[in-house]
Amino acid sequence: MQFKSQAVAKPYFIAAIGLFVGQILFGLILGLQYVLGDFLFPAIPFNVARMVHTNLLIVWLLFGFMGGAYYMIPEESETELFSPKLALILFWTFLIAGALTIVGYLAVPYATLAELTGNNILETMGREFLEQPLPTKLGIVVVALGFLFNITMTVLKGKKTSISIVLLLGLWGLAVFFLFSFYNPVNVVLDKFFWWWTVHLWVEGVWELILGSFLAFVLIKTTGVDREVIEKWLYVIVTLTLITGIIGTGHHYFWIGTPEYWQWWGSIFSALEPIPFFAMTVFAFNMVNRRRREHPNKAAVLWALGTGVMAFLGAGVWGFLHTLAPVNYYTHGTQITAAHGHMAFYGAYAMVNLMMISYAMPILRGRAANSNKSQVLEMWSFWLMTVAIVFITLFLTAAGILQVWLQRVSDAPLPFMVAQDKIALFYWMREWAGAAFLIGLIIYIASFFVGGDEKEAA
Amino acid sequence: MELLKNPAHRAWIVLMIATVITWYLGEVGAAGTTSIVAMLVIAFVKGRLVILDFMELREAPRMWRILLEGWLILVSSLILLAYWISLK
Amino acid sequence: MSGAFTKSMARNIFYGGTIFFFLLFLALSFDTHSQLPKRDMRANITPQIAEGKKLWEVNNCIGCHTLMGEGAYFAPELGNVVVRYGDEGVKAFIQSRPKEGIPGRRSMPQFNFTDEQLNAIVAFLKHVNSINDANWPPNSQG
Amino acid sequence: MPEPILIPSAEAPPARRLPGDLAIWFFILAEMLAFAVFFSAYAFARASHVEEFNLYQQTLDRNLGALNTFLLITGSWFVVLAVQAAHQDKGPAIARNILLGWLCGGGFLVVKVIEYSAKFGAGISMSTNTFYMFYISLTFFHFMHVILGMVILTVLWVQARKGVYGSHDAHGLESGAAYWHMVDLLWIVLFPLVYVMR
Repeated sequence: MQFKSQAVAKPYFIAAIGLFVGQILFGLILGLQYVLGDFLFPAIPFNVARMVHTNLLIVWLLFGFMGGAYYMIPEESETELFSPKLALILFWTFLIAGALTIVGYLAVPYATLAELTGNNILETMGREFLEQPLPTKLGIVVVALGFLFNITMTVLKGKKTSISIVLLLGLWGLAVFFLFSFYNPVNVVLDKFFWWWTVHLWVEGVWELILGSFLAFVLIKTTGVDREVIEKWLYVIVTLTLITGIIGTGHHYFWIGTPEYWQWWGSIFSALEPIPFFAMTVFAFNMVNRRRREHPNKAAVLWALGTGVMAFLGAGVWGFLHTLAPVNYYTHGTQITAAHGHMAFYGAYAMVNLMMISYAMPILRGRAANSNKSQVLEMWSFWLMTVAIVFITLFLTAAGILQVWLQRVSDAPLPFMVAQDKIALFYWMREWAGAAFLIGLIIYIASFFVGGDEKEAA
Repeated sequence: MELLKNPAHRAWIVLMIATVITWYLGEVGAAGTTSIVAMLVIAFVKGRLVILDFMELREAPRMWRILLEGWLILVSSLILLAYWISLK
Repeated sequence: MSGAFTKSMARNIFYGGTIFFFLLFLALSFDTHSQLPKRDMRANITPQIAEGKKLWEVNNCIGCHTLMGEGAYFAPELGNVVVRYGDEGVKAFIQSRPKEGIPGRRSMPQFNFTDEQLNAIVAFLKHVNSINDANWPPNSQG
Repeated sequence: MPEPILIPSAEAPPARRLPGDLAIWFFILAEMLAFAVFFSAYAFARASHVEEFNLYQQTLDRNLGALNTFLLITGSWFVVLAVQAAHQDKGPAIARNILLGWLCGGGFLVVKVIEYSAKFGAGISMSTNTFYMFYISLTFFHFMHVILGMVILTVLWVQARKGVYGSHDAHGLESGAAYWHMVDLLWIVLFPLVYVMR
């Protein structure tokens, strides 16, 4: 660790992993509810479990992003963090607010929660991924602003590298586009139109800047390739991301009441969205092949390569499969979307966070890399989780194709639930793949506690 | 003809004449296979002149020349294919 | 591959390209907003429909269902449910959900809505069904 | 290994060189790819709406379209002359030719605005029908590229006036010029496709 204040990243990483475990447990509950409909009903209905699953995902990714930024920015700026104390205060604020929100979801009916938390003052709840009560949403804004202030001040007083600038743009964009979650007009078309300004412009826009910046940072550290080379490729990749991704928002504007020209604009630009992901994969492999040093942390390099490949498959290939309007007409709102969502989120954002944690955690614990034994275990967890997510995706894709066939394309379309019963086998297989994922995650956590004292700090 | 030694001047003159031809074909209401092929050929020649003499890729690494000229061939063929389908 | 490749040029293109495409996106969004009144039936929105949308939200219906294809994929699409079951059918379905669920089946909670609330929900769903969403879904099963 | 048989030349041939910055060429390729998809989408959409496309294509003003082709080609030509002037260190000619290129772009915009105001004045929008959707989308997307090209030319002009470019360094000038030629190239395909071919 080059700077003392980088240590504030540690609690963020630990919290991220903890919440990740929660996310997966609720994922397994959801998977079971798909096949055993009354599982845990009425104590935890599907909608509640799903809300917990998706919200935990978002929150742990945000913890990961913040931790990664706190770790990376001092090193990039070559100066101590502006205020480590603020970082710790915000950590506890965010963790407690997050925990209270989850408890709220689980303890009282959603309508009661809305009533209790002042949804009547400003109605923002009850929209997918933005289910958080008003106080939580405001809390997110406060935490985000505090965090951005801290990070920005650090960059301003230190060196301004391209990697930090791209990261800052990504994080500021994240905060700015979250503001659209406060806009909820009565007109449902407008509501959906701007809802995507948060959701799409996050995951297919500014988050990719954060992803690119983290990846570039870890590649510089582990491969020793010239910063100049890595940074200019970073710029090329994020340019490709934004010129395809911004108009690519149009692929959500096919069937929600927006004009039909979006079917063309959205199809054309989102069809190009795999290109930046492909470029990122080529970039990662290229840099590793041109490495000038053998970094002892092999696991981090594996995650770096893995995130490139899996983001390309999940976001790029699986996204492209159903992004063209004539295809999407039939696949919109089916398990195909779920399949894409799982692999894309894991491949792009879960893995890039795990990469950052894998690189930074050993250093935060006073060593350049974990012991060989620990790294072997971590790599096992990498393969287990990654293969599991591939199978989850394949099974959901199979379920989705059948669903589309039975319920949408067929001459005598079946009712939703009849079609669901016919594809239950695939949901069972998905659940088993999910269990394998959990085992992978347990092994991942175990790798933190296995013989860590063999290598000295660099 | 000192002026014509500069490839840019030559390209400009050819581009101008080619544009007039395309415009004229439109004015006389040319339609159908022959005129479609003619206009695509004209567009191809024009595009190639821009790539080679304006963008100055004639002496550039082959890969870039192939990429840009390939783009022109690809686009022309796709358009031709679509028009051919529409004529059937 | 020859040719110079500088970071400052890559950076300038990043900024220029991003601003350019964002402006283009804003221009398209602006056009969309001028077209929307013809498609989203905003003139027909009554307080009852607004109440229905609120009920839709505070009961987190989107946590199981889809609406115009967006939401969770656990339960049927509701953007066209009034076509499938009719107004009364929808109300009867919501009212008749058993409190403890149906053994072994996916179950919808019993929300204990008043008649007034049920009417508001149906009004909202009918409004959504009236939106011009390019003929989606492909058939009445959603 | 046998020596390759080469015709000996008096001097080594000049090394193959890509004008401008590699980064701008990536950007140009990405943009051209987007246009390629757009052009093909137009052509294939037309295949299923032939009569509609042929009918409404007649409402477009080919004269203004051809005039705009002249303007863009000439604008491109001026910028080539600016680059040549830089390589020959003819200082004042660089900025002058960039300015002339810029004016051609300005002329293009004026003509386009005249054309658009006639169309929009008649109540035509992207939602009118598929043909107009493509006509407006394609030409407007291109229109914005002309504006971006002119912004780039403005920067080049300012730099040229400061005397930045010459035989020692024409890197930035060449990069901007390449982008401006791309705008021209795209219009060369767009004009026959949307205005004339039927």
